[in-house]
Parts: sequence; structure tokens; C-alpha cells
Amino acid sequence: MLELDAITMRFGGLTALHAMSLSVAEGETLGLVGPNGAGKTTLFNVISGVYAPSGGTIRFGGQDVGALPQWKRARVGIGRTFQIPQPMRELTVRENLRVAQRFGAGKEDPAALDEILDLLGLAHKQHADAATSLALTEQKALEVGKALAVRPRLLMLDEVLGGLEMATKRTFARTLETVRARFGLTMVIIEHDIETIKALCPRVVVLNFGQLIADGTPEAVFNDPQVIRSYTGDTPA
Amino acid sequence: MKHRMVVLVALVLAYGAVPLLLGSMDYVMSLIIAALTIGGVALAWALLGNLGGLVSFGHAAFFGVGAYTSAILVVDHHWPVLLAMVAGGVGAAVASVATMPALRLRGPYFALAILAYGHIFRILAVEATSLTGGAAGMLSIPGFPTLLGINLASKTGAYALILTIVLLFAWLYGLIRRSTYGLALRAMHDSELATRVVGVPSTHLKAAMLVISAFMTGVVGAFNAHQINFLDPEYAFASSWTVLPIAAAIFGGYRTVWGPVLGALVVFLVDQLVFKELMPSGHQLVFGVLLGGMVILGPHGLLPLLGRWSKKEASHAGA
Amino acid sequence: MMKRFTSAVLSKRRALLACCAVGAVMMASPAMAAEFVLGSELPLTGKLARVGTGMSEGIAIAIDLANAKYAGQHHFSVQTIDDETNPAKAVAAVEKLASDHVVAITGGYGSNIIGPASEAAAKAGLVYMTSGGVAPELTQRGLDSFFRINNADGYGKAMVGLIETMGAKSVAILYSNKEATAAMATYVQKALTDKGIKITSHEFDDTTTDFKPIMNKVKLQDRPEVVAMIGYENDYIGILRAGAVLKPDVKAMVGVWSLATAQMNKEFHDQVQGVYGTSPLPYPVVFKGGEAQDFAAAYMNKYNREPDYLQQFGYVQTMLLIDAIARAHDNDGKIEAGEIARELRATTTPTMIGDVTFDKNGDNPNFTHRMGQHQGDRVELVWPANAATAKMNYPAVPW
Amino acid sequence: MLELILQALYSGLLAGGYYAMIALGLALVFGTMRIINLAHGELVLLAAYVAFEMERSFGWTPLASIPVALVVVGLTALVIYLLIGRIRQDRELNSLILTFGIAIVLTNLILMIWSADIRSTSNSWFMDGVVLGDTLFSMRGEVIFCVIGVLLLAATYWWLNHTWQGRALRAVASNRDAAKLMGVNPARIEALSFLVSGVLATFAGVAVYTASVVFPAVGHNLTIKAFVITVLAGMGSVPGVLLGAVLIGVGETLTTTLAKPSLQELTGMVIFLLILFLRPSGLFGRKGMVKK
Repeated sequence: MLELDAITMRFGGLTALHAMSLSVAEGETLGLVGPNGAGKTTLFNVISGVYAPSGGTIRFGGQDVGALPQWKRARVGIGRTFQIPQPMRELTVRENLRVAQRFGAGKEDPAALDEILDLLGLAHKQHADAATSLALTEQKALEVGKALAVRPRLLMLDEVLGGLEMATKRTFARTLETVRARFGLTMVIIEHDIETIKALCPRVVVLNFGQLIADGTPEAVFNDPQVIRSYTGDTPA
Repeated sequence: MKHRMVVLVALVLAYGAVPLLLGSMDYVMSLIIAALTIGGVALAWALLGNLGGLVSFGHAAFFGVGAYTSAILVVDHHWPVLLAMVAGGVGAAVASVATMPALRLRGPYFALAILAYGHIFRILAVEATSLTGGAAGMLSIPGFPTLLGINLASKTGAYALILTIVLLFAWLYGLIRRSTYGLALRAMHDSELATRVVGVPSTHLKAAMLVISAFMTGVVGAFNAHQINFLDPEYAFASSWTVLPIAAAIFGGYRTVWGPVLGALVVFLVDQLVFKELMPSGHQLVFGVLLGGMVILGPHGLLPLLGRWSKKEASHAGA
Repeated sequence: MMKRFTSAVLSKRRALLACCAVGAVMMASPAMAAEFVLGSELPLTGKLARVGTGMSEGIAIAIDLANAKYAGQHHFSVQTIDDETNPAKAVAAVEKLASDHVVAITGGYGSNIIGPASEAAAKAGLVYMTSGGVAPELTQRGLDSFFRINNADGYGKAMVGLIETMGAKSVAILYSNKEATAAMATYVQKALTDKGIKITSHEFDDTTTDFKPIMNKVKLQDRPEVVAMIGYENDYIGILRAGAVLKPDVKAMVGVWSLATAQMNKEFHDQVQGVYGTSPLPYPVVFKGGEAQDFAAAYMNKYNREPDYLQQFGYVQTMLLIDAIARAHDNDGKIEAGEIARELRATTTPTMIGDVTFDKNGDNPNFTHRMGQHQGDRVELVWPANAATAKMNYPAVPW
Repeated sequence: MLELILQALYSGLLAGGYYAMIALGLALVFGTMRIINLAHGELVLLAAYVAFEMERSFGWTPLASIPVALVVVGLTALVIYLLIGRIRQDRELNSLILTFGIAIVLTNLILMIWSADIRSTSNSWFMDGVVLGDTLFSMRGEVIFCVIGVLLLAATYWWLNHTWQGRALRAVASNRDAAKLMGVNPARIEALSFLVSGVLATFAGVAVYTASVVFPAVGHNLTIKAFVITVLAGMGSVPGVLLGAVLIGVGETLTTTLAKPSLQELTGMVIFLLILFLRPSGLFGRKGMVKK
């Protein structure tokens, strides 16, 4: 479904991604881990079109999407969330989803919105102001909701569980699993919490200094000495 | 329901009571027509500012292009006036495409790049003598026809025409505002990244607002040309076609649909009927003070009542 | 229509004023006495503020002198509205004046503003009298209530006539790309070309401040005998200063309006020496006729300086209008629709600016301007010969 | 032809020196406060009218009236600064409207006080021709004020780079909050930049009064010209202002010489837009005018 070939991303003198190649199969849930500054979010930004890569190709569903502007990537089915929630200010929760659905999915479908709101537990807050009246969990849920309203085939979640209480985190992880099954999604998840990764992702890749240093099952990856070295204290592995 | 009644009463007053009560006073009608003309531009300007998030300092460019397009089509090619006015809007919309490179500029730079376009269009109008009559301008431009038994060239007719134009534009503005396009546009101001990532082509939408705003301004410019029956580059591209609408829009509340129109009516009529009576040749001074005062005290500070009222109006319109 | 001038329709304030001013008069001849309010729509602010103010002063003098002239019979006053150099506001001003029942309109500056304003006056059935718009189009509209005492042809004829008298073979025209100046340039260019004179022309815009590059083209490429300048004061000063620096080998610098004036002579004395421009009267004014003398005296008394062409034209147009109003009223004690216009067409009055008559379009076919030349502290009339107050200095340039 | 072009270049250069003086004040405020003072042209005009009044009433040469004009224009500039300080929200855009209102007020005050007549110095000393190598002509006033302009530019440049105040001003310009941490009071520095802008406007005004003619409507043209040059220069860059001014000056005179005089304003605007689109941060700009 998603194939990255030799993606390089440079910012001035700094190279954030080194000729990185990665492929994600349809229906797969992939965990993306690595220390801070490893290039995880940069990778998301390159895939979703926030940045144009300095080199390499991005194929999505067999199509080269590297030249597509950001908004068109959403339309071909790449949905993503931001680590720091980016609600559309001035709009209500439901209006946030409406905009995402109208432009990302191409047409409005109130029933589908209801379902998303229900699944994410936002139904009772749908007319609340998105910028000011949501708790952190709800902000995160809205972040996922917007991405879902786009009707993505690939959903990229950037630390969507970060900063949540342990119990909430578990509930949210289950919600994500339900959502994945319901919409038949392929997912890439950036997450620091190993337990969550293990619960959600059959496959994990590790990034360090913009390079892919491990790829495999969670058990294999987290026992890889190179990964442990790179992770210097960042994970309890 | 109550809202419907308000609208109905307002329409009856606007179309019925105003012409009946004031129709015989040419002078007052002229001022109201001029105020609505400015109101129309103010509405278009506010649409671009509010929905597109773009503050323009050169709407006179679109006003002038619309006026010239329509006048030339009528005078040289004998188009019917009302059709030519629509073409005037289209002409301004086309001109706005030429200004699109400016869309990538930030706030004040965009505002002033459009100002430069206004100057360029004006100079072109002076130089294209064979088309525009050059600096001498065009005198005796045909006025409005009689439509459905209403002589639109009369004061009352012209009033009804500009009122209809402004109402149509306000309706269109409201429609866009309430649509998902409007939602996306409003969201773009503070959260452009958030909108792009869910598939909103933000630059395209902004460009579309620019085109629509230019179209509206062009139609109003064309209206003015056929109402005053005269054009020259200096007048058609006068900076007052930019400044007065901005003042009106901010005065009335540019985040609302009706604020700009009400602002234009209040600012222009108060200036002409009150200040000018009090200070026949120094009233522009008062206008300058008003403009500055508005910014410092804030639109809701200077006219709190109107501000609150138009806010309520907006939430009705949005519902 | 008929009630327009009677005291019944006057505002209280004005009626009161009128009573005070002409109280005695009314008692003397109650049957014929009438109060007339003239309307005036003029630019007192905006780009044309200067010329508009000049004309309004002339109008004020006309009102004063008319009240002396018709003392015991009629009383005149003027209601002035600033049009802010804006056509839409000029139209509104005319409509306001009409709704205040003025008897006729005198004023207006700029053909572009006079056009729509005079159409509004026509709609309201009011005579519109001006000296501020010279575009040919104004009198081609078939308005029978529009009158003007001057026109582009008159200015053009004077400029062309002077250049012809000089016997110049080549002329460079420098003109501003404004409405009146561009139209004038076209006229002059055509007229001179028809007479076999070699013409080069340079159009500049009104933000131009440095004329040296243009003047240098004139000096090195055109090499004309005469430079014709068609612009406004700031343009003339710029051109003349550029000339003074570059010293092109020309024999005369000829301008049109706003140049051969007392003010220019005083304020830019050295820079305008020998320069020509249109001028209805010499400076200092030497008046033969009593009226002109009265005008100059009244003006100097009121404003404490010499009158210029702006005031002279404003005065003449208003006086002609007032005379026509008085005649229209005096034949039967009231004024019918169109009667003022009819009386104006019957005008054959010698005025300070020569004989004035009006054709069916309201134009004054007799109008030919005179050309003045700055000679020392004086502006002497040097063309046409029958109006000349001194011999033309030719060749003569300020440098 | 060569002679024409050389004269055009020379005239353009001289004009550039004097345009730079008009523009620098605007550029400075723009650089420090991100504010485009649309009343800047009126400040210049005010100085010109002060010079006129001094010459008419006391027969002073325009150069002698500079101290008086400095006081009048400096105070006016400070008033504008104080008014801008009262804008609560969206200062960048609201200041445009505020200063436009101030411009209207100043224009009308000037009209009321000094009438609409055109004014210029009657001191012929400034108008005398200065000829370089038999082919390059100019008025003495132009040369004097071009030199003054360049000196003022150099002084401002030096002041910005070598004095404590200048450095503080640049610090405020690049990062207001960081400047605060360095112990700089941004409000005081901004007031200072307005004051200096008033000083520059004073010299520019006296130059305009001497080398050209003034009337109330001229202020707007001056503002536009100053703004165009400021954008060409890029965020408050002093060498950029000089280069931009010369570019406009030479562009105008060359247009006059090679094409039509009436197109010279068009040339200015086209240069303006081209630079805006091709080099959005201006000739010497550091920070962009383009959204990232």
C-alpha cells in the first residue's frame, strides 16, 4: 500500500532522513518508534506532504504521490493526526469533521459522521467549540476523528496516546483497534509506550538519526541490541 | 421564525418605505445610493477579509476594472446595460486572476501589492486611450434601462437596483459562509495546517474568495459608472473606493455579513448629512479622526450597540 | 418651479437674513423686489481645491457687486457646497441645491465633474453655468440648460495664435496626462500641424517632479523653437526649472492656464520671466471699463490681493447669470421654466473677458483667450494685437 | 542618445539620493515595528510647509528652518507613535487604517492652514545650475540634498550598527521578546525609531520644498513612493533603501528618456511587483514577506 524508496530529507545542513526505504502492506498496523529527534514526525510530514523530500519516491496504492500537494494526499486516502492537536479553531467539533469529510472524502455524509462521533465518544460534545471546550482526551479523539472523516485508507497517528493516563490510554487503544477493524484501515502509529505498541502493532520499525535500524515483530525489535543502544534510557526495554 | 419576520419587515421597509418617504428627495436618495455603492464594495471586501483572511488595500482596482469593462461594452459594443454590468464583474474577476501571485504574500504585503495593481490598472486605463478614452474619460455613459415597468434610471429605480445587488451579494455571502467551504475558510485563518491535512485546498479557496470578491466589486463599479454616467481613470480607480469601504466594514463589524453594509450607510450618511453640514469644507478631517478613533477604540468600543446588534444578527445568519 | 425664488420657500434662517439685508429695499419697491439664492457646487477640498476656491471668490465678488447693482430691486446670495473633487458628490450637491430651491447653479471645476453635475442640474431643471470645464464633449451633449463662458478651443486658439505670430517653425509640446490638458494638447497639436509647424510631444503624468530628462530630450532631440507647456502650476515650475538648468536653445516658453498670473509673477518671479500663458487681464490690472475696475477694487478690498483669471471667470459667469435672472424676473415678475436659459442665450454683454454670447449648446463661440507674458513685475497682454498692453518680448526665456 | 542616457542616469541617481531620504524614515519604523506609517508622506509635507512658512514670514533660507521643522515634525511623529501604541489588536493591519486616518487629518489641516496653492522656495540660489563635464546638468539644491540624503543614510547606518541605541533597535526589530530579556525597553526603542523617522522626514521635506514644489495632495504620492522603496529594500535595510531608491529614480528617468514620460509611475509599480514576487524578502531582506 505504502512504499517509500530512498527518502532523504534535509533541512539546511541537517539531514533528518537518510535514504530511508519502507513499505507498509494493506491492512497492516505498523508501530514507528525511536528516540526523540529520530525523524519519526518528519517521516509523517513527508508522507502527508507537509514537506517535500529532498530525494526519493513515495508511492501510495501504486501511485506516485510525491508531487501531490498536501491537500490532495488527504484526498487519495492518507489521513494523519498531529502530536499537538490541531483543531480548526472557530468551529465546533462536528463542523471540524464536516470540513474534513467534505474536502477529504469528497462528499458530506451525516450518518458516517454520527458513527465516527459515536465510536470516539464525542457525540455529546459535537456542538462544542473545538478550540476551547475539550479535555485532552477529547482533543486527541477529535484529532483522530478528523483523520477518519477524510475516509483514509492509511491512517498515521502521531503520539495520539501521548500524555494520557494509563487507564485512558488502554481504552483509547481499544477504540483505535475497533476503528481500524470497522474501516479496514492500514495504520502507522508513532508511540513511545512499548506496551501499547505491543498491544496494537504486529510489526515495529525503529528509527534513529533518520535511519531505519530495525524492522520486525515487537519481541524481536525490542530485544535487538542495536535498538537498545540507540534508545539510551528512553525506553524501559 | 422571529428572524424571518425581521427580514421580511426589513425588506418591506427597504423596498417600500424608503422610496415612498424619501423618493422625492433626489439629494437624499443620491446619498443613499452612494452609501449602498460603498456598502456593496465593503461587503465584497469583508468577504475577502473574513472568509479569505486577506486584507486588501486596493479594491479600487476591481471597482475600476468593472466600471470600465461595463462602460466600454455598452458604449462601444452596444451591450444591454444590465448584462454589461455582469460582464463588468467578470472583467474584475479576470483582473483578480492577474493579482493572484500576491496571494502568497503575507498580510500587509498582500494589501499593498493589490494597491500597486490598482495603480497599474489606472495607468493602463490612461494609456489605453483608444479603448478607454484615456485621461479624458468617458462622458454620458448610458444609464439603466426600464425593466418590468420600473425606470431604473430614476433615483428610485437606481436605488432599487443597487439595493437588490447588495442584497443578492449578502445572500451569496451568507450562503458561502454557512457552507462547508465557509467553515473551511473560517478555519483556515488560525489553523491553515489543520485544514490542509484534511484535504482543504486552502490556496484555491482563498483564490476563489478573491475572484468572488473582485466580481462583486466589479459589478458595483459597473453600477456606479452607469449611475454617474461618467468615468475617468482618476475617478474609477480612486483610493476612496478602497478606503471608504474598509472604514465602513470595520465600523460596522467586518466579521458579519450585514455589518459592512450598515457601516457604509452610517459612516457615509452621517459624514455627508451631519459633518458636512457642520463643517462644510473640513469634514474630511472629522472622517480622518473617526477612522483613527475606530481603530483605537475598537469597532465595538465606538458603536457598542451596533456592534452587539450585528453580532446577534450574525449568529442568526449563521444558525 | 415658479416658487423657486420666492421668500415663501426660503428657509427661515435665510429669510431672516434676506429681511435684514434688503429690508429697506423691499419697502422701497415691494412689487418687484425679490430674493434670489444661487447655488454653487465647487471643489473646495481634494485635488482641485485651489482652482475651486479661486472660482468661489469670483462668485462671491459677483454677488456683492450684483447686490450693489440691483440695490433697491433684488437681492442675491449664494449657497455653496463643496463637491470634494468627486463627481458623485458633485451630483449629490446639485441635487441638494435643487431641493433647497436655488434659482440656478454657478460653479463647477473639471470637465469630468461638471459633466455629471450639469446633467443632474438639467434633470432638476436648473441652469448650470461654469468656466471650469473646457472639454468639447460638454457642449456636445445637447443640454439646453448648460452654459460656459470659456472652452478648450479658446485656449487653444490663443496658444496657437501666439505661436503663429511668433513665426515659429517647430514646437515641442509637453503635456500632463490629465483630462483637460490631454484634450488641449490634442487640439494644439492638430492646429499647429495643420499650419505646417513641426511638432514633437511628450506626455507626462502628474506625479512627475523632475523634468530634466524630458527637457533634455527636447534640448538634444527635438530642438524646437518654442516649448508649449500644457499642465498646472507645479508642472510649469518643474519644466521651467529644468529649462533653467539645461538651457535648451529655444526662443519662447508658452503655457496655458494658471501661468501668466499675478501669483506666479510674485512667487516665482525669476523663474517665469518672459514666459507666456493665457490671461484675461494684465497685471497689475489696468482697467478701462468701470465694471472691471469695480471688480478689481472689490476683490482687493475683500481678499487683499490681485485677482487672477479664476476669480475673473468666476465673476463673469456669475454676473451674466445674475443679469439673466434679473431680466427673466423683471419682464413679468416671475420666472418660468427655461426662461433663465432663454435670457442667457440672449446675452450679448461685453465683459472683462471680451464679448460673451451663447450658442444653442451653451458654448461661447466668441471666446478667445488672450496671451500674457511675464515682463518684469508685470504680466502684459501680448496677444491678440487688439487687446495687447505691451509689445511681445521675443525671443525671451527665463534663463 | 548616449548623452541623453547619461543625463537620465545622473538625474536618476540624484533623485535616488533624495527618494532614499523620504523612504528611510518609513523603512526604519517598518523595520522596528512592522508598521507601515501611511502618514509618512504627510510628515514630509509638514516639514516642507514649515520651511515655507519660515521663508514667507521671516525670509529664512530653507536650510535655516530645519531646526524648527525638526521640532514640529518630531512632535507630530511622537503623537502618531502614541496613537499607534493604543492599538490593542492586530496592530500590523489596524495601524494601516489608523495612519491613513492621520494622513487625512494632516492633509486637511495643511489645506486649511496653508491653502491649496503650490509652494516652493523662491531662493534662486538652490535653483542655479550645476554642470558636470559639460553634459550632466542639475540644480544646486538637488546636489545638496542628494549629498545630505546619502550622509543621513550613512549616519543612520552607522547609528544602527555602532551605537547602543541602534543595536537595541535592531534587537527589537528581530525579536521583541528577546530584546526585552536583554534589558531593552521595546516601547522606548520604538518611540526612538519614530523620532528618528521624524528627523529624516524633516530633511526630506525641506528637500522637497527646495528641489520641487509642494501642495497638500502631494503627501499621498510621497508615501507611496517611500513604501515602494521600503519594500524593494527589504525589512528596514539601509543599503537596501539606497539601492531601491536609486533603482526607482533611474527607472523613472530611463523610462522618460527611452519610452514615454507618462509611463514612469508604471515603471516604479512594475519594479515593485517584480521584486515582491521574485525576491519577496526585498533586495537586502532577511525575513520574508511570504508566508512560510
